[in-house]
Amino acid sequence: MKKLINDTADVVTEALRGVELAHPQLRVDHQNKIVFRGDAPVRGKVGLISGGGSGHEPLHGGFVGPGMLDAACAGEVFTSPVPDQMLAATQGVDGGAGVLHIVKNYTGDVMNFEMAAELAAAEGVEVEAVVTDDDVAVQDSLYTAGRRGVGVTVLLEKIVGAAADEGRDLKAVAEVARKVDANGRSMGMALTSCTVPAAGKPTFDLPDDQMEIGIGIHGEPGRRRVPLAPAREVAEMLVEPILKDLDFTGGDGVLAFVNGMGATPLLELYLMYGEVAAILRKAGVRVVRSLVGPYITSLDMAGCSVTLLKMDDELVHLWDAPVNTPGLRWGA
Amino acid sequence: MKKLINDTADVVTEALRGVELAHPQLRVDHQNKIVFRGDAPVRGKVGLISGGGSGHEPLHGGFVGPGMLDAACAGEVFTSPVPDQMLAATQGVDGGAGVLHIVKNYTGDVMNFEMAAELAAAEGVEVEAVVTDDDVAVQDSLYTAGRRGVGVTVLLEKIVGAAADEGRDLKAVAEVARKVDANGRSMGMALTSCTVPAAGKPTFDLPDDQMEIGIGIHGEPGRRRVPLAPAREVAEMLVEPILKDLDFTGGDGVLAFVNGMGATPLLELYLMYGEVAAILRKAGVRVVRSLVGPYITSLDMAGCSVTLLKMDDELVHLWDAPVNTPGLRWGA
Amino acid sequence: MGETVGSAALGRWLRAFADAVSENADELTALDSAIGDADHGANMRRGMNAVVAKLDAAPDVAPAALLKTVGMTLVSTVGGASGPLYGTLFLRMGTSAGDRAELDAQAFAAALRAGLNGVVARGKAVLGDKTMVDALTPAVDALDAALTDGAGLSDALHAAATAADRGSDATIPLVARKGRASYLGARSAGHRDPGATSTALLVNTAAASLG
Amino acid sequence: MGETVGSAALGRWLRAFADAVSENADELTALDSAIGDADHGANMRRGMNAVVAKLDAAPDVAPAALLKTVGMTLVSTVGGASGPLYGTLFLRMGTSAGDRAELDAQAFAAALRAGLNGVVARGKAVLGDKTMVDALTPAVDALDAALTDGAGLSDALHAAATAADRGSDATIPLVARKGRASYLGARSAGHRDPGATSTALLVNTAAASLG
Ligand SMILES: Nc1ncnc2c1ncn2[C@@H]1O[C@H](COP(=O)(O)OP(=O)(O)O)[C@@H](O)[C@H]1O
Ligand SMILES: Nc1ncnc2c1ncn2[C@@H]1O[C@H](COP(=O)(O)OP(=O)(O)O)[C@@H](O)[C@H]1O
Ligand SMILES: [Mg+2]
Ligand SMILES: [Mg+2]
Ligand SMILES: [Mg+2]
Ligand SMILES: [Mg+2]
Repeated sequence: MKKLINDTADVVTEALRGVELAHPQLRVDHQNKIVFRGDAPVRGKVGLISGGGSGHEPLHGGFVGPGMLDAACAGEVFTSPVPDQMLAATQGVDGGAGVLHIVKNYTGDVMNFEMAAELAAAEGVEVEAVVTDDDVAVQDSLYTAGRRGVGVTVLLEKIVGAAADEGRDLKAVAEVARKVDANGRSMGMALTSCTVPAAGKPTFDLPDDQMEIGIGIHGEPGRRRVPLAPAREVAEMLVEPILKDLDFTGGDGVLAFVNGMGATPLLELYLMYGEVAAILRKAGVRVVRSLVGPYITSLDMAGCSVTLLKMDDELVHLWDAPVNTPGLRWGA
Repeated sequence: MKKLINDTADVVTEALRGVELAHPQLRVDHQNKIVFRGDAPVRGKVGLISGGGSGHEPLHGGFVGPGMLDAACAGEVFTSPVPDQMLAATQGVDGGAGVLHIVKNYTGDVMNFEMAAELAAAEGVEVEAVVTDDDVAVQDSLYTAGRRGVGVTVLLEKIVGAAADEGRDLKAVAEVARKVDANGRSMGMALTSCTVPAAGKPTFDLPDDQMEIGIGIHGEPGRRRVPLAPAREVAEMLVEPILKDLDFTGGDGVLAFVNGMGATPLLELYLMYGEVAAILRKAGVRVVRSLVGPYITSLDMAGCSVTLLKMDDELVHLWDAPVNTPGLRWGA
Repeated sequence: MGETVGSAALGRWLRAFADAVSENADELTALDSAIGDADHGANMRRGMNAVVAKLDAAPDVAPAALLKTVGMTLVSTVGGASGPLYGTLFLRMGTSAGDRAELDAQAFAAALRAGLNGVVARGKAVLGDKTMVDALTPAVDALDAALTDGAGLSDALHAAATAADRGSDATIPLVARKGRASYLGARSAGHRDPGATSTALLVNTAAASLG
Repeated sequence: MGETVGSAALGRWLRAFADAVSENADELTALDSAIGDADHGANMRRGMNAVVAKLDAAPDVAPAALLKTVGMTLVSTVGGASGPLYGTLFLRMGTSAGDRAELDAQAFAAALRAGLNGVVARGKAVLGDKTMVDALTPAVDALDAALTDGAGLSDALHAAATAADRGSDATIPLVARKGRASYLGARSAGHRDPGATSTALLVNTAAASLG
C-alpha cells in the first residue's frame, strides 16, 4: 500500500489537523472529529450538518463555510461517524432555528444519524433529516436498503446552504433539500479499486482490461464488470441509465456534474465532460450549469461519476449564490 | 493502461472541448489549442499567457480568467506547445500594454517561447518573458538546464495576474513575476509513476516498497529512490532541502503550498500539510497563507510536492486579490 | 462458571469476544471487502478494544450497568451499521437485566432475545436478509428451546453457538436485502455475511465463557 | 541518385527518415522514458508525419523552399526541445541552400554544417553534453573530412553515418548537461540519448537515400 500517511489508525485525526492549519476560518473539534465554520453557531440561521465516513474529500469537511455546511462530522475511513459526534455538531451549529441533518443513504449513516436525532430532540434541539439516494446503479425497492447517496449530496449541500443563508426556516430548507434529492440522479464507474488504509490492500480485484460500472463511493461493486471501453462508451453507460430513470428534457435545463473518484486526473474528467455534454445534447437535455472535478471521491480509486440535477429558477438562483468553503467557492 | 480517453492522439483536443463546454466564460481556439478568457484582449491591461505540455491540469488552462492568465497554450501531453500557438495567444491577449510570457524552465518550453517572442516582436507586440525555476531537487548550475519550474508557477500566475489587474505596466508586472520566482522553492516526490497516454505504460518502474524523492512533474526521475516512509519523514525529505536552499525565517512569513501530483487524494494531502506545518513551526518559519490540493499535476502520478514562497505585504495583498478561474477562485 | 451470569462472567465473555474479534478482524474485513466496504473487522475491533478499556476502568458494576456501558461504548466508537446494531443489542440486554445481580439461564436468554428485538427494531431486517439477524435469531431460538427442554445454561449456549454458526453458513447463498451488500443484488450470493460471522463469534464466546 | 542533391532526392531522404522514425518511435520513447519524459518518439513521429504530408501536397519546390517548409513544419508540430532544434536545423539548411536547384556535395555539407550551427545557437549545447549535438557534430565533421579526402557524396555520407552512430553510442556513458536528462545528474549515465539516436537515424537515411 502506497500512501502518504503515518499510522493507519491516525489517518483521519492527522488529516483534520492539516485541515485546521490550512483553513484558519474553520474550527476543528478534534475530540469529536468535527469541522465547524469558525463563526458557528450563526444566530437565527438554520444549521446544516452532514458527515459520513472519511475518504470522500472534499466531501464533507471541505464544504463547511458560509453558504454551505455549518459543520461536518468525520467518521473513520468509509465508516459512518457515531451519534456522539453528530449530537455535538448539532448542538454546536444550533443558532435557534433548528438543524438539518444531511445524510447519505447508507444503513450505517442513517441509523447513526437517527440515534443522534433522537438524542438531539431529547436535548431540545429541533432537527430535520434529509436522506440523499440518487445512485441509479442500485435497484430501488422497499425491500432493500434503497439507493445510495452519492453525487447529488454535493449539489444539495451547496443549494441548501444558500437557502439557509437566505433565512428560510427549517421546514422550508428541508423542503429544498428534498426537492434537490428528488430531481437528481447519479451513476459511477471505476477503473481501479481503492485501498482502505486499515485494510492495506485493494478492496476488490479489477483485471487490467476490465472496469466496474455502477460502483459505489466505498468501492462497493457495481452493476456489472465489463471490458475497458473508450470514454465515449463509458459516458453512454453512465448517462443512459440516468436518463432512463428520470426525464431530464424540457423544463429549465440541468446541472451536469462529472465527478472524479480520486485518482483520475482533471484532463480525463474534462474529456469525459465533453462526451457527457455531447450525449445530453443529442438527447435534448439542455445544460445550464456544470461542475467538473473530484468533489465526492473514494480514496485513491480511479474512475468517475455523472450526476444530473433538474434545475428550475429557484435552484439556479441558489446554486449561483455566494459560497466560501475550501472545496467550492465563488462570489465570496 | 486504464484511462478515461478515446484515441490517445485526441486526448488534449477532446479535453479542451470539455473545458469549453464546462466553462462558458472561457473561449477555446481549438486549432491552436489555446484557452482564452472570453473577454480577451482586455484593453490597456498587460496580457498574461502561459502554456506547456498538457497533463498538469488545472495548470495552465484552469488558471485562465480575471485575476490570473489571459490565455494558456496546451501542448501535447508533457510536450511544450509550439511557437505558432504562443504567437496566436500573444496576439489574442495583447490589449496594447504588452504581453508577459510565463515559462516553466524546461529546455523545450524555453526554446519554443523564445521563438514565439521573436515572432511576436516581429509583429510589433511588446513581449517580456519570465522563467520559473524553483525545483530544489535539481542542481542549479550554469552548465546544466538549470532548475525545473514547478509549484511556484501556480502561485506566480495568481500573484502576477493580480498585479496586471491593478493596471501595472509590463516592466512592473515582470518584476513582480521575477520577485515571486526568486522567493519560491519547491520539492516533489512520487509514490507511483504516471502513464503518458501515447506511451501506454508507466514512465518508470517503482517497486511497491520504494518512492522517488525529487521527482519532476513529467515523471523525470528525482534525486534518489528510497524505501517507503511515514508521511512525517516524507515531509522532512521535502521541506529540509527547501529550507537549506533559502532562508524562510523572519520577514513577513511564507505561503505554504502542498500540491497533489494527480492520483493522491485530498485526505493524504491535508495529512501532509499538517506534517509540513509542524516542521515549519519547529524551524521558526511562520505560515501566513496556504494552499492544499492538486494544482500542478503529473497525470495519474501519486505523490506530492511542497512549495514555500516568502511573502511580503505586496505579495500577500496580490495573493488575496479576487480571482475567477476554474482552478482558483475567490472574491469573485 | 455456574448456572447464573454475573458481571464477572459477562466481563469474561466480552473479553473473549474482543479477543475473537481481534484474531478474526482480517477475515471479517475480507468478507466485508467481497460484499461491502472492507471495514467490518476494523470497526468491531475498534469497538471491542474500547469496551475492554471500559471494563478495565470500571469492573465492579451490576450486569445492567455493565451491559449498558458496553452498548453505549459500541454506539460511540464503532460507527457504520454495526455500531448502532451491536450497541442496541447490548443496551436492550441491559434494560432486560433490570436490577438483577446475577442472571439465571432464563433471564440471560430473555436478555439476549430483547437484544435481538432491538436489532430488528433498529435495522428492520428480517430472517433471510443476509445480516447478523440470520445468526442471532436461530441462536436465541436454540437457546430458548434447549432451556425449555431442560438443558443447563452451558449446554443451551453450545446449542445456540451451533445454531449461530449454521445461521452464518446459511447466509452464504442468500441475496442481501439489507445493508451495503444489498447494492450488489444477485452478486451478493455466494459470500458469507460479515455481521453474521461476527455474531457467530459472539455466541460462540458466550458458550465458551458462560454457564 | 547522383553526385548532387535536388528536391526529389531531399524528398526521398525525408520520407526515409520519416519511415525510420516511425519504425523506431517506440525505441526512441523508451530511451526518453529512462532519462526524460517518454515522448521523443511520439514527438518526432508527429513532426515527420506532418512533413511527409507537406511533401505530398507541394512536391515541386526548390531545395531552399523545401528545407524551410520542413523546418517550419517541425517547429509548428513537434514542440518540446526537439521541435525548435530539428526545426532550426532544416531552416538553416534552407538558408544555406540559397537559390541552388541542385546541391553538390560541398553545398550539401555546408548546409548540414549550417544546420548544426543553428542547433548549437538555439540549444547552447556543446559536445559531450549528451544531446543530439553529440551525433550531429561528428557526422558533419566526418562528411567534411571525407569530401576533403576526395570521397564521393555517397561514401562521405556513409562515413558520416558511421560517425553519427558512434557519436550516439558515445552518449551512453555521459552525464547529461542539457535538456531534461540533465535533471538526473549522475543517474543519466548509462543511457543512450534519445535525440542523438534520432539524429543518427537522420544521417543514416541520408547515406541510404542521397549521393
Ligand atoms: N439493516 C440491518 N439489520 C441488521 N444487520 C445489518 C443491517 N445492515 C447491515 N447489517 C449488518 O452489518 C454488517 C456490516 O457492518 P459494518 O461493515 O461494520 O458496517 P458498514 O456496512 O456500515 O460498513 C453486515 O454484514 C450486516 O450483518
Ligand atoms: N539544449 C539542447 N541542445 C541540443 N539538444 C538538446 C538540448 N536539449 C535537449 N536536446 C535533445 O532533445 C532530446 C529530447 O527531445 P524531446 O524528448 O522530443 O523533447 P523534450 O525533452 O522537450 O521532451 C534530447 O534527447 C536531446 O538530444
Ligand atoms: Mg463502513
Ligand atoms: Mg516532452
Ligand atoms: Mg462495512
Ligand atoms: Mg522528451
